[in-house]
Amino acid sequence: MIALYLRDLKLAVRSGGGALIGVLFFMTVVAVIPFGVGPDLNLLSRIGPAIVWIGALLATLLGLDRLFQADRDDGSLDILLMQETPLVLTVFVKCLAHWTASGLPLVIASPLLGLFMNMEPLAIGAVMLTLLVGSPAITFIGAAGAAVAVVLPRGGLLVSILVLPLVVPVLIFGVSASYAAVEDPAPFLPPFLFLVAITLFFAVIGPLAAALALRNSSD
Amino acid sequence: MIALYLRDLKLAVRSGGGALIGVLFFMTVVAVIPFGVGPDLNLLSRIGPAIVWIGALLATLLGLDRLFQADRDDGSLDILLMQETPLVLTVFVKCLAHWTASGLPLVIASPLLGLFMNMEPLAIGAVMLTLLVGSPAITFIGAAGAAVAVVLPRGGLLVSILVLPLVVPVLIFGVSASYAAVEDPAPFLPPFLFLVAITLFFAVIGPLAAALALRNSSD
Amino acid sequence: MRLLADDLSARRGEELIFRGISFGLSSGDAMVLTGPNGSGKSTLLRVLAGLLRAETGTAQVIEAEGAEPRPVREASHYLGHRNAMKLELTVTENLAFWRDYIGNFAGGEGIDIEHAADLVGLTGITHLPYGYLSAGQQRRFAMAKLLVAHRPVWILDEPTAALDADADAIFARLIETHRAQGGLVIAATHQPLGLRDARSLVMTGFEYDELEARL
Amino acid sequence: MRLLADDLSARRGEELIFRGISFGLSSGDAMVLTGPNGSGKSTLLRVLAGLLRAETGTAQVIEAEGAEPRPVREASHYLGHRNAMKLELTVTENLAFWRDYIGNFAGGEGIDIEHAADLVGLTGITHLPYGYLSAGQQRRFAMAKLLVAHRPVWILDEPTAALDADADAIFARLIETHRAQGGLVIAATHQPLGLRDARSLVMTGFEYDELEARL
Amino acid sequence: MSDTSIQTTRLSALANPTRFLALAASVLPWMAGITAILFAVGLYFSFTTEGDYQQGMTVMIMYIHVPAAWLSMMCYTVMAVSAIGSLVWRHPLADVSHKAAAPIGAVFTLIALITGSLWGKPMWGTWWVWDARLTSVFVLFLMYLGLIALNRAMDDPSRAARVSSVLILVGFVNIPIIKFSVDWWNTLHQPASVFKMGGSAIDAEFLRPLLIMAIAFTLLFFTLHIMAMRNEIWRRRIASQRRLAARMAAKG
Amino acid sequence: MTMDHAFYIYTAYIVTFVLIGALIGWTLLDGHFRKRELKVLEVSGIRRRSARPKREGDAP
Ligand code: HEM
Ligand SMILES: Nc1ncnc2c1ncn2[C@@H]1O[C@H](COP(=O)(O)OP(=O)(O)OP(=O)(O)O)[C@@H](O)[C@H]1O
Ligand SMILES: Nc1ncnc2c1ncn2[C@@H]1O[C@H](COP(=O)(O)OP(=O)(O)OP(=O)(O)O)[C@@H](O)[C@H]1O
Ligand SMILES: [Mg+2]
Ligand SMILES: [Mg+2]
Repeated sequence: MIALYLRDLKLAVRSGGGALIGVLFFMTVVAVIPFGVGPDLNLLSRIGPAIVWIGALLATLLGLDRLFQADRDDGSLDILLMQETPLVLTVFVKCLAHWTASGLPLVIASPLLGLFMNMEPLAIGAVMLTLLVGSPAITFIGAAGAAVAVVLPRGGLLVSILVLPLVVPVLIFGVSASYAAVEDPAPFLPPFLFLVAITLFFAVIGPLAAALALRNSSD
Repeated sequence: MIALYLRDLKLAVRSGGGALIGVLFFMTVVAVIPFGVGPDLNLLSRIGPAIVWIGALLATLLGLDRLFQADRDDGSLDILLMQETPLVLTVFVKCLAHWTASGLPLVIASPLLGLFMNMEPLAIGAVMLTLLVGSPAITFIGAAGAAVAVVLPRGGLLVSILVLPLVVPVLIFGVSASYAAVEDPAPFLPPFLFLVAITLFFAVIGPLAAALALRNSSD
Repeated sequence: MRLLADDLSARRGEELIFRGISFGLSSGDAMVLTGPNGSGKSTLLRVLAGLLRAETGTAQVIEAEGAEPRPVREASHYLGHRNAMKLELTVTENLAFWRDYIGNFAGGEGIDIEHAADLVGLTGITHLPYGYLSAGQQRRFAMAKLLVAHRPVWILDEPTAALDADADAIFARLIETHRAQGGLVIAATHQPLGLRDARSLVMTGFEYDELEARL
Repeated sequence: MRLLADDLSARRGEELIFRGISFGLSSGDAMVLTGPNGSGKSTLLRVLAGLLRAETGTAQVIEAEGAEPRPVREASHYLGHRNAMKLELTVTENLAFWRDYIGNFAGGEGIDIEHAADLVGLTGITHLPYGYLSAGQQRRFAMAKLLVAHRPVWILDEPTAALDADADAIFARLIETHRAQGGLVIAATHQPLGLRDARSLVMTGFEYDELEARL
Repeated sequence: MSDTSIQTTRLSALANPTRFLALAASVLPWMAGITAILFAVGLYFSFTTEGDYQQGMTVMIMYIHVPAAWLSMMCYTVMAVSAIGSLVWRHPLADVSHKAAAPIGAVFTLIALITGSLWGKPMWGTWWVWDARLTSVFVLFLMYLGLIALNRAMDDPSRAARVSSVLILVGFVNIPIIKFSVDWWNTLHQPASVFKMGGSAIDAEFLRPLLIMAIAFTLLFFTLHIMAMRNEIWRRRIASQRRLAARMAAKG
Repeated sequence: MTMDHAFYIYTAYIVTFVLIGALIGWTLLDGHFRKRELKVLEVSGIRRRSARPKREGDAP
């Protein structure tokens, strides 16, 4: 399993450039919004957490659709499917590797973007924390979509469509927890704990669904 | 050439699901935004053009990296490279097909999304016009990146460094032209003409660079 | 160890490809599948490897007299048309990954990567990225993958495509060694593999007017 | 028509794979490349097809006495390890695309798609998506691609991998017909192709002590 | 013992596609007839019932909005059950069932969305707000479309069925969200009032046409669903017979 | 009670009518064409094995 994790990481670094394209896209998104909102710093800092979250969400989608497809194309998937180790576990490890390669860099880059958006330190911290906790959920849901996309030769967009509706709760709780950290009356903990719960939930459901789809789509 | 155009279109439709998918994707992205920034209609209409442009950028990027790679993997690229027809033309046609399949539907769907984002009719028109003019530029730049990605097995990094920074100006002029159409003091025409110029420039440079990269591919 | 296939049939798309195939193999046996293009050889191998669900029937291995039957896939190496190696990683990285990921099946040990490279006749180039090798070299290293992790059953789909005469001989030797150590081999092929007293199963393809779709 | 290769040499990565290969072929000739795995057969074919840049030397065709020499690639079909067909499109769509895109070379006509399917022995399944075919069926249709658009030079890299005996014979017949009509064939192979008086070029691989890196 | 075996044979008899076709042929005219009658009665009641003192005649929209909204969720539930059928028992009829239901569900959802906004304009003063109920219904609509697109993008029907089954099941989380969104998040939308602990909160005056329309919509759904399933079965038979014809021709 | 919001009500009913009408129409048409194709196949002698008339000499 560790072997699989390391291999996927190595592949992501060596061939995908995954991390960087994600971060760059993320930055592009965040850089463009101020053009829309205008130079109103107050407003910017208000919508900051939302924008950072949306950017992270969209950046994760890039490249997610190839999670299993690359393995299918060169025949590796066949062998992964044959093993005695539960397929769910294999999928889970692949998700972890993908998250490490493309989700984690976003989390690390987010404080920088928070500065761009003129957010307070507390808000930046909150966004980073919620992203750290919430972004794996996006990968896990995405894995289910990617498993479906294996049967489609170019599933890219379709995957995102199938995935995005499910991601909505993650976004809602992530953003509201970030706001709650800054605004006084609202407590931070409830939405944050909800976010944790969602991530744990999808950490189970996502790989399960992906494994089911993979088993059912091999040919 | 028409055969190539039709084939690429067919492939996009057959395997990705086609225009419907692009529009659906766009709609999901837009539907996700209000969850982040909240249902404030005023704010929505203000960031509307930026969101629509970002959605278009993302939709174009998803799948663009495979523009030549899919052809390389099944050996078609070899045959495309061997022909007497200038390679630049082939690349250009492939870009056009990609744009028709994934850019054009977005342009056509953008008014609908404008409505969702509570934008004024004038702003909607402006976004549609700028998208129509500007989105091909994204495809052309992306083509150069995709070609580099094919040539260098580890070109991932280079691609992201290459493509996104070049895309940023397109995005900025597109968005600012859309705003200029609505807000009074700023004139619409200068950024718009700039956008046209950028697109024309990349329509030449992008395929040229891509063809050059493909010819020098060494295996 | 015995491998029992019982009344296997399979569909591709909506069509039945073969029906009622049963056989039993025991340690040291080899079976060669032959038949014209499109007759269902690859399909049968994928059913055995658990990659396609059989329409009817089962395929199981029994490790020892009285042991619980297990699905064939858990005891097998599958070498299909594609090599299951990453072009971006070096040969060593690829092989090390499969060795660690697949692991050994009870009752055997995989061999060292360098040693396996020796055995397929390609010493000294394991540090190259897999994508830098010729078609035949790639295929040879895909064979080396069978050696680094032990699995008693080898399921091979046209293993010698792209191999030169030299490699054909090497390959036949590998199979014989594997059989001598109690392994089982099932291979689909169009060329003679040069195996001693292998059983053979000739696929003829289904009679088309017997086709019945599921609905 | 003549094909002239003059003093060809090529590198892969930093290493010289072969050096100083020259030959000339004229209408109706066939040349078979043989040699062990990794000896440079595919490399030579890719150099001829213009897909790899030659380190030194040129490869050209001369259509008629006194005509301007042209690069080989413009007069050639190249059939590599991969079939250059899209799994998502039907066989007809694939073939029609290549017919229209490649077009005919001066002095010949491609044949009808259905007719080509007949010739490779697979009538009646051209409406299926290419991805639904078995390995051998896919390879046969890749051969049909050579027929639907006319090119005088065929460059074939292990054309008969995955083909059954029946298809081998069909294929040999196709090549002979092509030669009889004045075509030229260059093929790399590990198996006998069954061609009448074909010339042969044995690649030996570069002597390792002759290897020179380019610094 | 003998009882259960009889039952299983009956169940499997129903699940046989050919029997299903025969059954459909005999049931469909009746269902269509009853549906038409119920619609006539329901429409009569809804046009003759007096308006609400608060909402005016706009309650009339309720008689189509609410049944359509219910049906949009029920259709998805039917699909989810069929999805389990295709994953667990791999039954071809289950495959056909959820494939055929998706477009119908999409239409009902679209009706709920449109009538809802047409009701929202006079009541809330806006066509659309991004609140939880409305957005989750919109998401449901997108999921229907996504499933339709997925089914169209794959041409091996049984594989397509199994893969979309997985997605249908994953997407099922949306249904409770739609149902309870009004309770979990405070929104503009009405909370459930027809089916509620301790009796309905709606006047019997409005309840009658609403319930009749709801039954009519439900019957309409099943009628259309059975018809669409029948069409789909025919479509697959035609496809396989065409393939067979081609192969026989190829063999000479 | 006045028909204060007649526009919205009628639009709602009309839209519903049109959408459901289209759905019904499409389903009926689809069935119609499928049935016709089945007929054509039947005429050309291609049937499901189960629907094929038993020939003499066929195993029971
Ligand atoms: C586009 C906007 C709308 C959508 C998507 C929508 C969606 C729904 C859904 C899904 C239900 C079924 C809920 C359940 O069974 O618990 C429902 C029920 C209902 N809706 Fe709407 N609705 C919309 C607008 C409106 C408006 C504007 C009104 C009236 C002011 C309204 C009044 C009702 C009522 C009274 C019910 C019945 C609640 C019950 O008794 O369970 N809706 N709607
Ligand atoms: N993409 C590449 N990059 C670098 N080196 C390569 C590449 N492809 C092949 N080589 C090297 O070039 C040499 C010749 O390879 P080539 O593919 O021409 O051999 P071949 O004669 O076709 O062998 P085979 O019979 O196995 O197909 C090999 O030693 C191989 O390692
Ligand atoms: N993915 C697929 N979907 C649908 N049908 C398929 C698929 N793959 C193969 N088939 C069909 O199944 C039949 C058997 O194919 P299979 O690959 O098992 O043949 P094979 O005996 O391995 O042939 P070959 O010698 O050419 O490799 C063929 O008629 C083919 O058209
Ligand atoms: Mg095969
Ligand atoms: Mg070679």
